[in-house]
Amino acid sequence: MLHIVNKSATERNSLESALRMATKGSAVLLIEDAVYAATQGSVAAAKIKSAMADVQIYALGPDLDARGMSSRVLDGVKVVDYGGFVDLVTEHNSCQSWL
Amino acid sequence: MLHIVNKSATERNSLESALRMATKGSAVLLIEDAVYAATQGSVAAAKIKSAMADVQIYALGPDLDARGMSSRVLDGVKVVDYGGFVDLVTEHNSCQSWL
Amino acid sequence: MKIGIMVSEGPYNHQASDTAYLFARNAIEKGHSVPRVFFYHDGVNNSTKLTQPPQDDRNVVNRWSKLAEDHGVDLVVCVAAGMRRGITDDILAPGFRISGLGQLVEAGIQCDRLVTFGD
Amino acid sequence: MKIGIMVSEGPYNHQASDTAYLFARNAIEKGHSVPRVFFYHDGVNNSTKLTQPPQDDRNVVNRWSKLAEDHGVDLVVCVAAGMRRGITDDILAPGFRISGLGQLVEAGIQCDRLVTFGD
Amino acid sequence: MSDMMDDMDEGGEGVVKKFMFVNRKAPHGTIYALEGLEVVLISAAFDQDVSMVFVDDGVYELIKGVNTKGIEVKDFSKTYRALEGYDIEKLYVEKASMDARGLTEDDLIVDVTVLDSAEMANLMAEQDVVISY
Amino acid sequence: MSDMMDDMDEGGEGVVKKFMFVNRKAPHGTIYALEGLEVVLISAAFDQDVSMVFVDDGVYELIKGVNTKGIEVKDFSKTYRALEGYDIEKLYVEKASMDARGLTEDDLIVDVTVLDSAEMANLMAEQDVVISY
Repeated sequence: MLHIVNKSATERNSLESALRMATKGSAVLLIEDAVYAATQGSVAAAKIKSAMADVQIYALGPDLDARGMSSRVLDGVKVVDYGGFVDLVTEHNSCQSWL
Repeated sequence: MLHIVNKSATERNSLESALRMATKGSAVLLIEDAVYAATQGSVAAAKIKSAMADVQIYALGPDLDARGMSSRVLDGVKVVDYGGFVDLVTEHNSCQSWL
Repeated sequence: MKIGIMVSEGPYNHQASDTAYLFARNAIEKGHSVPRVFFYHDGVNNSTKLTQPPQDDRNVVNRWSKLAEDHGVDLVVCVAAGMRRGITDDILAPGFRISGLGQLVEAGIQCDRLVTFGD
Repeated sequence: MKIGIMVSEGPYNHQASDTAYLFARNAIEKGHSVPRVFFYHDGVNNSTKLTQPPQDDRNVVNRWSKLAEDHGVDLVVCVAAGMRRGITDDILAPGFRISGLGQLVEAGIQCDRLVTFGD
Repeated sequence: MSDMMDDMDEGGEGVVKKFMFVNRKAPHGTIYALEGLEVVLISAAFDQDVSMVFVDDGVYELIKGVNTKGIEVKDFSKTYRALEGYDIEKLYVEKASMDARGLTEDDLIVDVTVLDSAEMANLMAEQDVVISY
Repeated sequence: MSDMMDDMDEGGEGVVKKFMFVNRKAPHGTIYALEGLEVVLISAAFDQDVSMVFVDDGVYELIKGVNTKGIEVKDFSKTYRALEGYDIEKLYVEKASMDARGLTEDDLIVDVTVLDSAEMANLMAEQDVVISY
């Protein structure tokens, strides 16, 4: 299953809920303002780092670029473009957006 | 100064920011989904309780009623109606909505 | 006292416009004046006369129009925000007018208080 | 693969409609089909032909219309959500149509994936 | 457009998918709870395997004792009781979300199944279509 | 309506109020940063005492090195540099918000004054009009 998170983890609780419900082996894609959580120095980065043991974390590159955050991405987070986003949706048997 | 908070403290960070910026003697009014923070048993209630030493906490009664929360309000929180909301705005020299 | 209001969200999806209306009505009932309500961001969507809410629900747009008619409240829709979202003179409900952001700053200067309602 | 999309926020105020559009366009470029985009909640506001964004900005509504024209994407606006917010046939942009919530459930049944974009 | 509709009609007959509606928002502050219910009621006509889950502030949707007169909006909380009449009987709440808000099953307007977070996560992972607010 | 406008015009001449614009949202995910800037630019024409503050995710609005091509929206980050030309020179950021996001002044596109939370709170308390997003 692919979990899609679009809100900043320093503003809302949706990343935390998504990580709580992400079963081992599932994937979490950060898009829009959620990409900040995957950057070095953010207090939210701790949540991403501890989640990476069980789930694969992806972040949408164009959203990182638009926020000036491309050079700060945490090691282990895979950056994808919109085509990669499409691939993640088709490769997983279902997806959920944590709005 | 009157600080107005309208979002649930278990969903967003706005109550926390308002309390961080509320100087001693100022007032914090909880409206809409923010009223849940002033109810017994919520994890957010701890933030309200510790803030009450320095600031006065108000909650909008009609919003508590609409959410079935009127009987659960924390001791020390003053419940006001829309008229009371108007009074709070006029009695303080300025107000800020933490959207 | 003169109380200005800003509304930043559209009708129904968020409670902001409901709370702003009830606040304004109660302020007027208490003898204050609400010279202007400024609609900004998605708040401009409160001004369309095309809404048809269910019969058993409140009519957010009509309530604002009536408040303007009964109490002379100036309902101003931001022109730039309105253009982005498709609010034009042709679909404007009674009592609303389209004008610039300067009307918001002016309300801040001339009113004793400015209260914002949004998401 | 058939990928259905739901959009829950209006244009410009939130990034949801932009992300949904770019996702849809890339899905089609990769050889998938996007049979239907369903607009719900404030998402219905993507369908008005009255928007006039600044010259140097993207036109969210026109992009959706063009995607419908070029690739046969069925752009469905929820009738009940649209009535609440003032979306009527008179102001509908090309390629959009108004229909019931059943069209969302049907997209869920008949598409291989359903992806939601919102606030 | 009608081509696409035909295309969609193709394998549509007799398919039963697992639909999950995830409610994460408090009522009244936003319209998601109310408009979310409308989708669930419509979905009942399609003979799918429908479940509704309530996590985070979504559990507040089910609270007893609501009185919406003061905010002048409709009280739709009784609609949750009507779900059974539409054969929508799978209602799940997450225990951690209830605990964090000081709520118990006695506070809720309908009968629900309480799941721990791991059980809820497994249930979500089994779904074909997840619609979330 | 015109009566009310006259009424509003009354004591308007020569008044200088303290206006504060509070930015708490990240750019691009929502329009508040962009449309908030538009209000600030207009306010410059009214000869008021204007300040802009950046707290919480609002500090992300000032980050260097933005490239919005991929999401196909305008890059308005350079507008913050133009504020000086409008005599909007009071820009404040909260240190705690910067620290929580791993940011320093070197990461920002404009010169700002960094305040601790107590200083920021005192500055807010002094204002006549606070407009917040």
